[in-house]
Amino acid sequence: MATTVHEPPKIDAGRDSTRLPGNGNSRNLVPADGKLPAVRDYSPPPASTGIWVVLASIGMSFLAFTSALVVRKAALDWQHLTLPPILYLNTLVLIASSFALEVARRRIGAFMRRRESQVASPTRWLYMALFLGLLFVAGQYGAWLQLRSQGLYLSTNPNSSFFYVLTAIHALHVLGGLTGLARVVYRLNKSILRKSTLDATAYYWHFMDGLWLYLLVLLWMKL
Amino acid sequence: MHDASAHNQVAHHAPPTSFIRKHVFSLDHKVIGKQYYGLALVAVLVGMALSWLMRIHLGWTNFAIPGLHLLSKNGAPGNVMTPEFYLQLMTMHATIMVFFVLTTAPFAAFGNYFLPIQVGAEDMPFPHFNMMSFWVTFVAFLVLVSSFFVGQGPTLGGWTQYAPLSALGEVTGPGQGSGVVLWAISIAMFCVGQLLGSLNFITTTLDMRTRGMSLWRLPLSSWSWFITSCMGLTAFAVLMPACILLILDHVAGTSFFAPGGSVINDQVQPHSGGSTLLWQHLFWFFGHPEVYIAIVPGMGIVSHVLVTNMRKPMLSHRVLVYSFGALAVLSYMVYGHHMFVSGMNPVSSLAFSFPTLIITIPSTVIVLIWLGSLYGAKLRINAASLFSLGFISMFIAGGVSGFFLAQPSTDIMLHATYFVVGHFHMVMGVAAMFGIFAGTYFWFPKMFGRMMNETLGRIHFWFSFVGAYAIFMPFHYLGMAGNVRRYQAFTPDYMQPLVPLHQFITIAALVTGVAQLVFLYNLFHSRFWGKPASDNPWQATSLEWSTPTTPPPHNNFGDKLPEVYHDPYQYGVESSLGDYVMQASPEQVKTVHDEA
Amino acid sequence: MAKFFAITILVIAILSAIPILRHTWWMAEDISTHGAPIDEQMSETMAEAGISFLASQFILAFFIWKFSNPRPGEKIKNFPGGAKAMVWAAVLLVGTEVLALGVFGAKAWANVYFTPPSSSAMPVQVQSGQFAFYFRYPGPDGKFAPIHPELISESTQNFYGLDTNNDPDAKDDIVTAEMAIPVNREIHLLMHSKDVGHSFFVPELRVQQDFVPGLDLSLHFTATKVGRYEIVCTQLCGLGHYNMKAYLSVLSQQDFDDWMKKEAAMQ
Amino acid sequence: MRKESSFAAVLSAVVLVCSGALILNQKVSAAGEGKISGTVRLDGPAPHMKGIEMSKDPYCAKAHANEPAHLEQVVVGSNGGLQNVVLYITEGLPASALAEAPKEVLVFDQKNCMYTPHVLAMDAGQTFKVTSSDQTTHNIHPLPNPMTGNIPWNQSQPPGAAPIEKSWKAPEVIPVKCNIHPWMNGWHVVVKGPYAVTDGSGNYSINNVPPGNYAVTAWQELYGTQTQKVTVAAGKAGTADFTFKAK
Repeated sequence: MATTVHEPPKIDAGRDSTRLPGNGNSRNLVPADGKLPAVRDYSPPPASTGIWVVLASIGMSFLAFTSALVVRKAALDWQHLTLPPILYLNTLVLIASSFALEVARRRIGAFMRRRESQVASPTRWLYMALFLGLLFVAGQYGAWLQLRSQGLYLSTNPNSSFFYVLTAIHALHVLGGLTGLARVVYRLNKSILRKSTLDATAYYWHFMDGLWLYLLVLLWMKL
Repeated sequence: MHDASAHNQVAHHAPPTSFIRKHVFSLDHKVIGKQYYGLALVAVLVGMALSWLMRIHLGWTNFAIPGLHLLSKNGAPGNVMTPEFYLQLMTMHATIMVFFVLTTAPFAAFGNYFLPIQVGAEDMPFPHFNMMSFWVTFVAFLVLVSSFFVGQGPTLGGWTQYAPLSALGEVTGPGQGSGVVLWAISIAMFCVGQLLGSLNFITTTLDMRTRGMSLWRLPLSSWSWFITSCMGLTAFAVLMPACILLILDHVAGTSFFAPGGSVINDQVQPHSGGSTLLWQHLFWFFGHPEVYIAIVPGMGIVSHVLVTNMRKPMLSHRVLVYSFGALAVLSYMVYGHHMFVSGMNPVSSLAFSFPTLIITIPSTVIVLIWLGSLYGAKLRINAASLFSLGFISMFIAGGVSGFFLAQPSTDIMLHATYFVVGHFHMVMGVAAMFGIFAGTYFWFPKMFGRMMNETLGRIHFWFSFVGAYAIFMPFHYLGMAGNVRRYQAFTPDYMQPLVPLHQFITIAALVTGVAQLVFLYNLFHSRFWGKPASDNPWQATSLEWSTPTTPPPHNNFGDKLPEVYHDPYQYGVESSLGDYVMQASPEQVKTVHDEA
Repeated sequence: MAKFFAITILVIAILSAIPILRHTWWMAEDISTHGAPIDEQMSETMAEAGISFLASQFILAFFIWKFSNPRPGEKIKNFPGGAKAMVWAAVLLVGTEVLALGVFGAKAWANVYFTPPSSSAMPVQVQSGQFAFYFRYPGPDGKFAPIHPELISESTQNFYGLDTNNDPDAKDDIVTAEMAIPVNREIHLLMHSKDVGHSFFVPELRVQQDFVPGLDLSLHFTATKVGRYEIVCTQLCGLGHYNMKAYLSVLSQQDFDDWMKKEAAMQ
Repeated sequence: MRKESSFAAVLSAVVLVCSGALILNQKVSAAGEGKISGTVRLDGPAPHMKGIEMSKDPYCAKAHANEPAHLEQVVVGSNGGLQNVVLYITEGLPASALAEAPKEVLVFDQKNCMYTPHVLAMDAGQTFKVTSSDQTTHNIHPLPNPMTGNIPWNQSQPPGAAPIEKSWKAPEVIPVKCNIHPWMNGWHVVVKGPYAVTDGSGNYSINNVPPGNYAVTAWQELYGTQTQKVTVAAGKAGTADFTFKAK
């Protein structure tokens, strides 16, 4: 596990230190009219922009769910359900996972920017993030089992419906993030990881974290 | 990789060699664009055939259409259309047209093919997502069409799928069980496909521009695809959750949209407390931007085609772009006008009415810029420019009827009548189709290396233009007379005197429809036997005309990406080429017109 | 070709306007007290939309005529005023136009929706269901009996789920398939749906309102002309949507009382 | 030897004749010699049947312009006979009598926006044909309980459309309605074995009943069921009269 990465050239250090050639690198010529707002010296690698686009659309989807929940809460048949306590534990697990990933990201980042000539066991932190992420999904499954044992199913009442739908869709997104993390680990081990891929995965992961906190508050609140 | 001398080198992936990688699961945006175009072509033929069946039925209710019973197990006993089959055809016609034609053709098809080329990129940044985007959409189409052959047929709930008609299941009518579920699955998948597409479009525009290609140097078509993808990102992200909740109401017994205490066939339905207005809000929050998702790429394409054929730039490139953007932003604030009589708070109706009226301002600006740009132009008449001008005429005609529907007080009389049907068919149906046609006649030489037949193109235009007016103008009259939409027949009532007008429309629709076969023939014939096209047959300026070969090579620009030196539409100048200079040409030229 | 195209646009524009000007197909005659401002709003909107439509099409046709097929060597010209003129034109002309429409339209709308029914308004209940309307009058006691959804039975004509055996209020409720109202009397229409979404549209009354399952909505109006009018459903409600309608009989007070007696006997 | 052979011949002849007679006898009874008949009456005044307003469909309204239609839950003849009562055998039928559904195709017609007959009895597996005599579109929507094995369906029939031919698998009382004309309701009473429906005077006759002891059940849509024991002797019809009490 104590992987030490020390082969700088193979890691694509992103495009922040030197202007890289090739696609997407639109070092614009001086425009004719002198003022062009979007002219930049370089374009970021697509993943860095793409991830914000992805997060925007996921955020929009959950906003739609939120509005549905708010509207539905106004109906008379809304019964508030007590959240299974395991959720709070899961929250800690997910935050810890985010933390682990951030540690890994910073270490690799420092290495890529040549601030450190070698980086101490970034994969260990990545594996930890991966493991904690899986633990979170397992914990969510535990929460569903707890609800089931109370006789609360998807269609029992609107609150349980929303609980299952929101947690399940969030868990699906987390699983997607786990796939991304696994891909990062794979690419790191092969020394073909790009900084932009790592950053994008990390942002996604942190976003899942924040989204989960948001959902937790939303489900916990008695509006 | 760190070698600066490799600047502008393009050597990412070698062209694929196997048939499957080349034509089926291709990562090449151009192939994906053509695949989208093919899908739209199949979809539009299906959609048009469905509309023929409906039109014949509306004109001559008891007419037995030979072979109709083959389409549906129960829908046409003795080839006479039943009410449920009519509604099923109508729902499928609308769903196919709105999603699989008007969204895919101008946006996903042309956008995929030309956006990366117009910004000077060798491909989209996420080719695998791009491929998935098409195949998910394709499967979504298959799922939708499969509902014709499953259970009691497709859903009859209309493309808006209002709850609780859509949420209560088979009790509300044939196809409302498995039909609705398949519909919702299909649309949810479609959303996924378009979200992936939008992701690519946005990142392409922001990150993949070549040297010198600032945002303001993007051609109008690229701008329209970019703005549309921003709309798509938010709109489809809202429709997908709505579809998921709808599916759950069917298969899991939840009550998101299904209200309590519904009594159908004397049985109290086992749901409680669902909100039917919630569906309408979620749907129209998607639905109104969807109208602009269908029309804004058309506007961009038409502007692009028109500029080339006017041989002069638009009065203002930026004002047009700002207007597209204003349409996009306002489109989210006006969706409530679909719900004026839906039991929404009447104060909200009023509040939605004003942005709806205000959205006419950017639309008017766009039309006036087009008209003003025509002044003093050296207009070339060809099939592409005819369809572009036809687009403007149609957009005006369909647009002014929006005045009536924007106001709750006049909407009382016209809501859910043929007036609405006429309005949106003109403005987002026919106009968007004209945009697609203009794009096809214009870009076909680039896409296939052959010219389309100009004479056939003009014949196609004349029938389509006159035909579209003959079909859809009378819809407005029908609406004024109170003819309610989604009626499969007119029982002895005040609508029966309108039947002759319906018969006239039916005949016009059949003639216009047959004229589309001319286009189809032209498309296929020219694909294989058309006159070979030069690299820049229209003397156009944007980057798609600077590719080293026609059609462009796998990586679009060969081994060197172009550099951009000019605004996109340098027409009416003095240059070595004549009256235009290409974006990628370093030649400095003197503008001859620009004193304003 | 271009000149021919210009003429075609002109001809189509004029032909399109003729049926509107001649009222070949037009709105049914207004029989309501609140309809006049709506009709006025409609005519004003039609005038503005019509002028915009014709003017734009004429300009389009004229420019196509004038600026196509240029002589070789001809220079392009720019529209005097440029884009700025266009934006100002759009903002000022269209802006004030739509603002005016919006403000006056709001008044017409307020007439229908922001005024409460008067206390003397006659209550009539309407229930929509696949695929018919049924109306209920409270009878002599002036009270609507509660609805029991589980008792609703179309096959025994108990459309409202009335418990006539146990509920005294239910005994005199009168349920009809046709809506009759006395002329010049304000009606307070209480609307609910028993299953899916429907709509209540009487073109002559200038009234259209959806039924929203789970919501109780109401409308009020006064009919001013005796006659038999059609109530149609405008919200897609299933396969029988096209046949979902009822008749509205506006009767003199005398006729209305007779009708009520006849209906009471049918119960 | 001769004696023996003639004895054998006689014996075989007797056996043959006897068995032949047995077989023939069975055949005769299966062919419909036996029957159960009787009358179903209503005890007490006929309940008030609500009038049906059909104004929503001008075609239907016109068909009933002179005489408004009424509900058909209880239809009583002049002699107190109860119409539309289904009689069928609930006990005692041999398996052979249940084996095959009759070949006769029943007709369920839509006429003047009402079902004719209001109650259609049939054997499980027997084919019936839904026809329309109206110039308006009807929608036939039987609502069986899917748990019985009968699959619900919902199909429209525009004027001029072909008749719809169907059958039901399992015995069940199935309400049938038209969604387009909510007042239209009828019944498909699916039974196993022979059945009959009372006519306008309340008379009925169940044919094809082999001799034996049976329980006969009468079903009426409002009053429910009644059962009686009946014996059918060879060559003699069984009799069972029913009386429903008006509520």
